[in-house]
Amino acid sequence: MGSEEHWEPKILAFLCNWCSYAGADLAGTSRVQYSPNIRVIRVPCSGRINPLFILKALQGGVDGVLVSGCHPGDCHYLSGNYAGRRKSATLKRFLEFLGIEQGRIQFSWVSAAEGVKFSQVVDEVTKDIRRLGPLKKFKKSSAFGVQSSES
Amino acid sequence: MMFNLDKKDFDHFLKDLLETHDLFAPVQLTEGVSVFKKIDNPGEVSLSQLVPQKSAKEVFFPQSEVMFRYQIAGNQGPTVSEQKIERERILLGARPCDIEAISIIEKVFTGEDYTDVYFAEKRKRTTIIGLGCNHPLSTCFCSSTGGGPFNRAGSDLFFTDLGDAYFVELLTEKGMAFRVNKFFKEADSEDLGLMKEIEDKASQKVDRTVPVEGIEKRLDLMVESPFWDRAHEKCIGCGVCTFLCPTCHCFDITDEAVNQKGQRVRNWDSCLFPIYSLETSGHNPRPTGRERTRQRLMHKFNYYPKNFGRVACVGCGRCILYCPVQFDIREALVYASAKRGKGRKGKFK
Amino acid sequence: MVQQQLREKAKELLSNKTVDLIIGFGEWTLPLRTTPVFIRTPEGAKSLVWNSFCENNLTAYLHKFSRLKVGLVVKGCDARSVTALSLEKRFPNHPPLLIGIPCQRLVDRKKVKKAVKGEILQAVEQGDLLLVKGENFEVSLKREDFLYASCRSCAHRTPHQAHILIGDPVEEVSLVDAHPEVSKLEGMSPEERWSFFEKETSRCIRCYACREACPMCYCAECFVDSSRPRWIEKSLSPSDLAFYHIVRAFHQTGRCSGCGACERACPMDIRLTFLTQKLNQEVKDLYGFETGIQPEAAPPLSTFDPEDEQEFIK
Amino acid sequence: MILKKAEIETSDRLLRTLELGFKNKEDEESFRFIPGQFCELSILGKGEAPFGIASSPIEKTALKFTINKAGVVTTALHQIEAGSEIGIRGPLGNGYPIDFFEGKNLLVIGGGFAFTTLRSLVAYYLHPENRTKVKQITVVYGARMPGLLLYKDELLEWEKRDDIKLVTTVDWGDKDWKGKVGLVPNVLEEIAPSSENTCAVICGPPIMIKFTFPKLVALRFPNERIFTSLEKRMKCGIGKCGRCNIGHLYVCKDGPVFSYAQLEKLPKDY
Repeated sequence: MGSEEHWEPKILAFLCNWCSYAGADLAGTSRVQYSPNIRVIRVPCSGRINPLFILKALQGGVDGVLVSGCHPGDCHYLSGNYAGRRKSATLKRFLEFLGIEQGRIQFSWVSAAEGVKFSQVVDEVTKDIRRLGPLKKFKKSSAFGVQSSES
Repeated sequence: MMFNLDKKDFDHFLKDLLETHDLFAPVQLTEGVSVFKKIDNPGEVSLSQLVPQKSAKEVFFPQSEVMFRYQIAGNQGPTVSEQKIERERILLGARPCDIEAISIIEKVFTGEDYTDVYFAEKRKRTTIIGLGCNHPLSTCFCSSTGGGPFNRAGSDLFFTDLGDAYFVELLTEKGMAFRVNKFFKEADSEDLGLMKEIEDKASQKVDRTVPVEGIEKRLDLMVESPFWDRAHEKCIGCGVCTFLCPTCHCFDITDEAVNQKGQRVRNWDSCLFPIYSLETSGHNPRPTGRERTRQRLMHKFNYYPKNFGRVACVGCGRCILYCPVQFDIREALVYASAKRGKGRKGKFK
Repeated sequence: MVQQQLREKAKELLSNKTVDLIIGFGEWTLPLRTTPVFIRTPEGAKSLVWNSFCENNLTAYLHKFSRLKVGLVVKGCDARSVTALSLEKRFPNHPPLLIGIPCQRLVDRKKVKKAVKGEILQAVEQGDLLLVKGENFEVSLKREDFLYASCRSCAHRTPHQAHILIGDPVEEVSLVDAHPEVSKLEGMSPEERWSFFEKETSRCIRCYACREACPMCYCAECFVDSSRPRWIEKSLSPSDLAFYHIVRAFHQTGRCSGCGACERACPMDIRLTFLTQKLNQEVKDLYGFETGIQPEAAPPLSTFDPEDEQEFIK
Repeated sequence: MILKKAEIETSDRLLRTLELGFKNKEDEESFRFIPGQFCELSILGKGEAPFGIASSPIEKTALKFTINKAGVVTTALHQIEAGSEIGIRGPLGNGYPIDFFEGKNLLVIGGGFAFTTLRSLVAYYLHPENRTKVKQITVVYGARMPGLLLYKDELLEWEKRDDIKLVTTVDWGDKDWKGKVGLVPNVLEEIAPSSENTCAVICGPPIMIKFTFPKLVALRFPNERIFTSLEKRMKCGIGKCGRCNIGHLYVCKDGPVFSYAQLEKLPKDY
């Protein structure tokens, strides 16, 4: 976290086990460099993403979220990424409508062979979020979060 | 002791109070919605809504209240900090029903065996300025529950709106502390007469026919009555009535923590929520709306009276006004009475 | 007229035991309101009413009475909720018998209260007018000026799915193109939109009236009540309040009939329908879906099309 | 308090007995309780929950609690290691009416992990100092499976003694099981203990309590001599927060021990 001046974006990435996580692995083994701002959570499928995960992450202190899964047609579970795509599209539009800036939540298709694309996606997302600055809306104001309702 | 406070001086009066006290009063959040809140400047005070959604209980028993905070550093035990009340407090503009309700909650929170320090401390440090109700609503039935629109019980000072001024009565020792106040002028007999007139008129308006007397005994016989099978039907199980009720005082205690820091918080809870009585094993002693509705009404009109000798309802009418499906507590009482051949003839929808 | 027909029909259905219970609207103690009534006998049918104050979505009660054969009085929006619930297989045993009434759009009681000074003691409809009486006043208001926002933007007022239709179908048009608050917000900056949203939700007291009033909120355990995982805390921090309202609304995606029961139930007058209406609009834009219109179409988030829009995905 | 020792009790690993020692000597000396009382144990960040005291007042060395792993707090109590600090509030509640039991026979009926405070009660009376306070002690204790019985070592000891009659029963036995097989209420009917000058004490799951009452009534136990310790969802433990009430009584403050005579007059909210 650090102070405002030394702020570095903190980005949570949900990567599907079969494609994007393997893509990230490939980026690593191929020694492709990318921004160190992401923290990865491996999920079975991009269709597994519950919108609550994304909201909880934003509330808990990340500045942006990336969800990445298999390309259309490549889903290990045949259609998980298609189902996820609808949830993602509606959630993204809804949060933007509420005023969460465009770019805070991003989505990508990265296959197991696309180590380079993975690094590019991460760099782009990091750049976008760096431009947006720290997320202030919605984030819990402190570790305590709660103020007494009387004051 | 009786005084007159010119409304032109009202803001200055408040400003002076703010110098020395934390002041709590009704504040309008949006048109038609107000709550009791701590105020920073006199302009925030809004006395126009007779029954603000949230009652004055919030001043003594906030919806969310931090009981203590803690921090764990290294291997040392946690350091725990509690919140202290720094300044004396004033509750301004509470209506007689809300003030009555505070004494009802007080009986529970400062019982014989255990005292709730959070409530008790705030109660001790608060001076209550009551405000009479010149225009009671049709949903008000305080006169049926032992109060009235000008019931002064519990108030340290009591204000009556005379139009251009407030008629001020100092009623208790805490109230007498205000006898030297540069904005208070000696009240004359004309003021007194006007106040009496307003009081009489308002008192006549309030519904006295809600059959509260003897309800405890009648409900004793109704524990397994088929009435409950019907009464709960339209209740959707939200917490509006219990949260807005000035006498409901149930709460939940939870810990909120992030890493090494955290706090224990208590939040209002409602007996109408299934989760309220749900045990970890999955067993729920009050599994359906029937038991939960019974709990709500019985607590007010049977259980509480058994323990403390009066009903836990002050007739403010909030639960009637704000219920999404118009569950009318008055009619429930009428029904409970009519079945035994007394009071108004009841049918319950 | 409609009211009389409704009573007769209800009486008949109860007499010949087509249904065990009729859930409809009745007069009760407050002006500008009706209350849900539960009628089990043919004689009881005479307490049914129909007017512009029949604001509850009675579909919400079907979960409670799933063991009975229920006759349900529905408006267009309520009927669409029933369709949405059928798609989610909520009525395996007794699908409700729908007694539909084409809706004249409902009167927003809060709006009426704000228009007069003093307490309203009586309110009656007379044609296009609303006669409102208090202790010291009596005014007649134009009904059309006091309609619910969700009703103004409603185009499907006739419950076509109803088994019995009382009254004549009305035309399928809305008074305004879009929900007024959605349009208003779309013209704002993200900062303004967030502060509008946060200001509204900051009044929330977590009574969950919006959730309970909604027929689509029937989860056995709501995410707010879950202790493992604990998604949000139970206190009133602004962030948690926003969280609750985002998720409550988003869970309605492709399921909300736009009845507005959530907003009406709120004791703190929080604007809520703009959230679900926005989602309805999105689902229509993206997937051509409107809740409860096509009885066979799968809910949009339970299905997909390989050609779905994906420009937003890198 | 400090966790001194913890042991898993049952084969499903869901029950763990904690032995707690006081941090301050003064607290240890001022802490006095009777069997049947409970405490609120708390782990910062997780919360607080009520547990019956499983040790008996005569065991001066440590306070014991047996914890069923079910929710957030109990899971945390299963995870903490020896030496950790735990918050405690108590003793709370009324406890068993030991004055009333004086000079009578005692029939103790327990089911599952609710046996904790009953163990406290029995251990209290088996102590040489107290053994003369009651006459015959009969214990009927049931669990779903042999592996789920609590305090197995102690049960063995009790079996050896001749001043206590122990009947254990399980729903499903295994090849080594020598006790009875069947539900507690049925076993009770079978062994038909005499109600003469006897107090019955029941603690177990709500369903067991519900079915045991009529059996005891059939055995001619008067309602005033049937006692049960109830469990309800609790928060404050001191009669403020609501929720645990049964009629006008609060399980935390006026209970957890009630006589059947008392309960009969109240709504069946348990």
